[in-house]
Amino acid sequence: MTIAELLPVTVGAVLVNNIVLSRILGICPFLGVSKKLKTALGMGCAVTFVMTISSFVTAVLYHFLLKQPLTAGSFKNLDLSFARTLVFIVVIASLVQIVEILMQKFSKSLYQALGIYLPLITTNCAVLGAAELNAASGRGIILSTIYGCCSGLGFALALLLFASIRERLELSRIPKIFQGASIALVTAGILAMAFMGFAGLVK
Amino acid sequence: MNGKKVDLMSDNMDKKELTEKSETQRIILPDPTRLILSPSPHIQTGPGTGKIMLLVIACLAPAIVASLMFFGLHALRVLVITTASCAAFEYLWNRISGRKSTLNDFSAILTGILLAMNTSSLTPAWVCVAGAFIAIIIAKQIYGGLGQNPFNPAAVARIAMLTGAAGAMTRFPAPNSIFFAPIPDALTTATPLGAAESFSAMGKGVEYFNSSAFLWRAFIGETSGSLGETSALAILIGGIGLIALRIIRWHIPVSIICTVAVFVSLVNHFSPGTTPGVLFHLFSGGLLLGAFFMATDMVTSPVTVKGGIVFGIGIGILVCVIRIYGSYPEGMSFAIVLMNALVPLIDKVCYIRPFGHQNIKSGRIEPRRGEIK
Amino acid sequence: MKIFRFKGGFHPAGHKELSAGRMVKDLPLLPRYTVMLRQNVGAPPQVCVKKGDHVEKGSCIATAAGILSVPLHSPVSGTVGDMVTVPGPNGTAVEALEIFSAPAEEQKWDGTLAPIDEWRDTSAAILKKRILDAGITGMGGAAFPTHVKLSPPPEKVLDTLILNGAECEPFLTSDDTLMRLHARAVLTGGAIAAKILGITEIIVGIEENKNEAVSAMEQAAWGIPGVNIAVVPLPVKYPQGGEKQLIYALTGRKVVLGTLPMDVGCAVLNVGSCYAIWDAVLNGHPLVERITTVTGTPVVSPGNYRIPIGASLSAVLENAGGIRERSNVGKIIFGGPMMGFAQYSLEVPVSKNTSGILLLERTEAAQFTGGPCLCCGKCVEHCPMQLPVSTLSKACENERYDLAQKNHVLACLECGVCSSVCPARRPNVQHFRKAKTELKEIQWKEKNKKI
Amino acid sequence: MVAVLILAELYAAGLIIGGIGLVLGCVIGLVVLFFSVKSDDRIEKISELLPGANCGGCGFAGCGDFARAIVEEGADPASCVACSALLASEIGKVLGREITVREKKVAVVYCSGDKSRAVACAEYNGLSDCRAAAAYAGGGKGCRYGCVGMGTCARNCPFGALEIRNGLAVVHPELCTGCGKCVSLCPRKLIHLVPASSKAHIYCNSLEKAAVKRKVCKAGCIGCKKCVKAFPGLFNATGGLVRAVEPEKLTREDLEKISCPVHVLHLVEEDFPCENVEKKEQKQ
Repeated sequence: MTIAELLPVTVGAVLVNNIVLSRILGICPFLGVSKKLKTALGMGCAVTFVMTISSFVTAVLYHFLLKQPLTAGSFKNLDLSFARTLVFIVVIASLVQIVEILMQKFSKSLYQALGIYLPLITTNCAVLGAAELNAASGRGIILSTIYGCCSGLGFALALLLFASIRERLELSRIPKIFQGASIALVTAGILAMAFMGFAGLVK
Repeated sequence: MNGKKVDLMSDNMDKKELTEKSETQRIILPDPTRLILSPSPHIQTGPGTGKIMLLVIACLAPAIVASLMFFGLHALRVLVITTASCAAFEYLWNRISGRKSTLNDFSAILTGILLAMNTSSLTPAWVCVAGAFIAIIIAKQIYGGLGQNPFNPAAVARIAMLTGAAGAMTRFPAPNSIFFAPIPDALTTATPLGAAESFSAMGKGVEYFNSSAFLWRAFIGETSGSLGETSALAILIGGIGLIALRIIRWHIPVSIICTVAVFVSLVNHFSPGTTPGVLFHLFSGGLLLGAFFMATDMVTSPVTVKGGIVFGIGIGILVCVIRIYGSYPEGMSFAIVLMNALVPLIDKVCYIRPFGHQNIKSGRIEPRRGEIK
Repeated sequence: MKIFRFKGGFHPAGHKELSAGRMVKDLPLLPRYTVMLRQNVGAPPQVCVKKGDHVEKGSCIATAAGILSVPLHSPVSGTVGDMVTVPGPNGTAVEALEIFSAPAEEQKWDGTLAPIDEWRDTSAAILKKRILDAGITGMGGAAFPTHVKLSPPPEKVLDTLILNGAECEPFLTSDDTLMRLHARAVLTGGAIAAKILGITEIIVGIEENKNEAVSAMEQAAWGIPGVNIAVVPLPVKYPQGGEKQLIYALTGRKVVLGTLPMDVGCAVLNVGSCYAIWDAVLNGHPLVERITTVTGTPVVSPGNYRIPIGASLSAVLENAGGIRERSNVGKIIFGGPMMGFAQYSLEVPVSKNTSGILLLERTEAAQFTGGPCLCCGKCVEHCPMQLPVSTLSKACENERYDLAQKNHVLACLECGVCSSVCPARRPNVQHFRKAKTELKEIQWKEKNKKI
Repeated sequence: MVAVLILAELYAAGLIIGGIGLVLGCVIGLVVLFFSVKSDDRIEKISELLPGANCGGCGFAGCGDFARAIVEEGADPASCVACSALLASEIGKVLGREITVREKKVAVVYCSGDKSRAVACAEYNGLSDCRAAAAYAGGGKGCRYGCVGMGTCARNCPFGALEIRNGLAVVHPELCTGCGKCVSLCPRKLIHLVPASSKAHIYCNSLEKAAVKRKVCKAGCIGCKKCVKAFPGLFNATGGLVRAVEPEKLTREDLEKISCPVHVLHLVEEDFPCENVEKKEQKQ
């Protein structure tokens, strides 16, 4: 676990190929929750929490249960990695269900503020995307968890930036046809273009 | 004037008034129906929006002259096409959206000139027009016009042209040789930054770029590169003019330049040979033009002084990271747009404390200190 | 003496030479005066005279109604007319009592208020009663009854009285002329007020550009025993004369949002009010006249006039020589150009807190076009209360009063600096004034809903 | 033999994936046991029924808040001004109790002094907002009681029923739900809630005497009391102004009988010439 291995994963996940702005994943919560900074922060933390644990659990399941479940006996070459997406979805859904119950118990206001977007994390392609990328790139469990956590932080960073810009856009006189989602998409586009500047940062 | 005829002969006028007065003086009273009724204040100081933009264009004049000097007619062609299309798009948008024309605040013309300054003189016409469209319509007008756009229009258009039409944007002509000998053949096509990047990649030394001959040439501006970027001298004259006229505050350009200087000297200290010296980085590429004219664009830079310094440091770091480690040779526009995205957060974090703020927060009343006499 | 420099504020062109340095001219006797009833903060007084009664100069025509109210006095000897509605200085039509003046030779003071020569031995209660009977209010801008200001609640211990001679508004020189000509009277009035408050420290704050006034006040300060008076020249900056800024500049104490000067142990009196106190106590004259600057480029002979309260604007302008031939008057302002009220008719009567009558050309007068905010930060840099002005301005424009309250809009002084320096010519002060009234109304509704 | 192997693999795959699902299901069951929070589902049902315009006419912060108040604090659903009778009965069904519905109310602006008829006493250069302008000499309008016409009511009407036409606020009765937001907003208190069926009003609010009124507005009620003499029950005169007490009883024929000299008393439809054009053809 040398710095040379760690750096490309962390900087790569947060800045260079940011899960939202470079890989264009998880756009619907990105547009939906970024009206207010507080809810954006709440959503960012929730997604980072879910991504970290789901990357860990999915990496463990993938390496021990799906790759070669039984090393001995007649089913030695049984390879279940084809079913990884199904398993990942089940894992993420149950994790989100647990987070929802905990959040309803402990921070009711955040639960109401996030509203429909909290259960929507299950179908959030950023979370599933991180799990899939981990499995496809064949990283170790610890590296996958770090990648999951960093891409979660990347999502939270992009959401934070975007929410603060949208809060300022609310005070400006945008023409009627561009108000709401359309101005958000244009802003996200320009932000993504700016993030392309980091291309090639990680060799 | 509905003046009333009144004889004014009263004794208590002092001597100076009497000599002025003729024997009967027709008293004129103001016409009450043509008075302006408005709440206070009733006086205004300082230049208006239009005048400020004109002053900034005036401060850009040295850079424009330098670019015309070094790149001749091509530079003029790009300048005219970009500025004209920027003004045309703004006029069209106002006509379509039914608002009254906002051309008289000269912001479209300023954006056009700045955009032209960022492109090379061989840029084809369609790229200039597309850049103008992105700068005026997408980066400014759909956000509601001047003052509402979160990103600097010229920087956004520059990035779009750089990522969109990369081929057209990276062909740089050799400058007309006025002060120095024609530049060596190895440097003709690429900008000094691009050349330095390829030299360090191939392992050849970068000492040539630190030699005083090259530094003088870069300072005067006789190197290949975009229109306004090459001549550091012209931009410095314009920049100091802007600060003297109190249109921009000095904090943003100075913090950018200091951060770049610190970062580059650190990199040279730890891993020498990867990149040329501090002066090279300051004089080449779009750093000075970006620091004085684009980063200090009032609309997209933080409001407070503290925020300006943080904004400058952020740009400085991002420019060096992209230039030294990233694949793009010139990172100034990316750094500006990225930090523009952070400006609302910076304004929220380093906002100034109201008068006696700590007392409001802690609820205690200021103790009676401060002696008399 | 240490001076604390407050951040923000700006330096508009003074234009004081137009009306400074001359003698005070008395307004000749006018045929008709309209005395406005509501001339002070708090309840308007009750009229106590009928139509046709004969009144002397200074006799009471309306008695105080409630604690926060002051009586009104007739400016001239004459007969009382009927109640008329007259356009008031702050834009709304107000009730006023008409008084037709008797011929010049019959003018004499009504002697009900006997002069008190030994004011040092008389008790504070009698002096405060005299100030109430004389109808004295603050003459700077907010007409707050002075007798209420001089009776703070017992638990608030005061240790400094500040006389406000800063007069930082451009064009105005009425306080400057008052201090130049009547320095001793002003300081005696201040000493009387200090005696009522029971303190011995007086500081007089005067801006440096009025050096004649500073030297006159310093000489007069030696002749007043019993109090030590410090005359402090202050740096010339608008709004140096604001209460909060003046207290901070002279004593370093900060009067923050929600607190009053008495909370930090200070009381601030306008120089004009001190002169009125002296006039009421030693001469027994109630407040019926005041020195007002009539100035502006269009005025033929600008200067300081001693104007009876109730004289109409058209009469004052006639005696100031009317306006020049080719001048195109854009605004007539009661008070200074930064915080004054623009008028729309010539029948407006002069009131107790009209410190100036200013005429501006149409080109000089400010026109706010409300262009888009450039976030240039000039307003934030110049705001004396250090408020985030650009965010506030945009929040109020979109009627987001919750956001405005979170950014301390209630701490705004309405000094007008942010609108003056704004390159986009945005009416920031008008936005904040509206936001403050809306927020006070919301707080008032919440209070009533709870009760 | 190969078929058996494939079948075995399928069974193994099904078992493993099924096992993962089962384990996670138990974990969720445990979490629900310890941390669950009870919530009332009637609130959601009612908030769907409410119009959702958050106009605040019911006195609560919004429809969600109003729904919670109906269930928990027993607020009266009929106080929601924007919902119709059938909606109130449905909410009653959800709650299980009967709801009485009040008669529908509509707003009306008692002023007819637009820019062509009212005299401006000065050129106003300040905030284009009624409440700010009214506090400052009525935004340059001569009449102290008249509509300032800067559109604060029109901007804040949640149903878009108010329109500023040539400097005068005009209410579209069919769009107005009577939520009363504009009534509290107008600084000159010109907007009143009247029964929806009212057909004519006296469009003036100034208590000044006729001479003063005519100087500042050509369309003010001059207090000639013709209408009071014709129908003493329906009108009452206060100062220089007459007010229709029961506007719903007035009909077109009554108006023609009175024929108000200043045309201040006129039908509601006359404010919308384009809509009642076809009615005019029928009359000819």
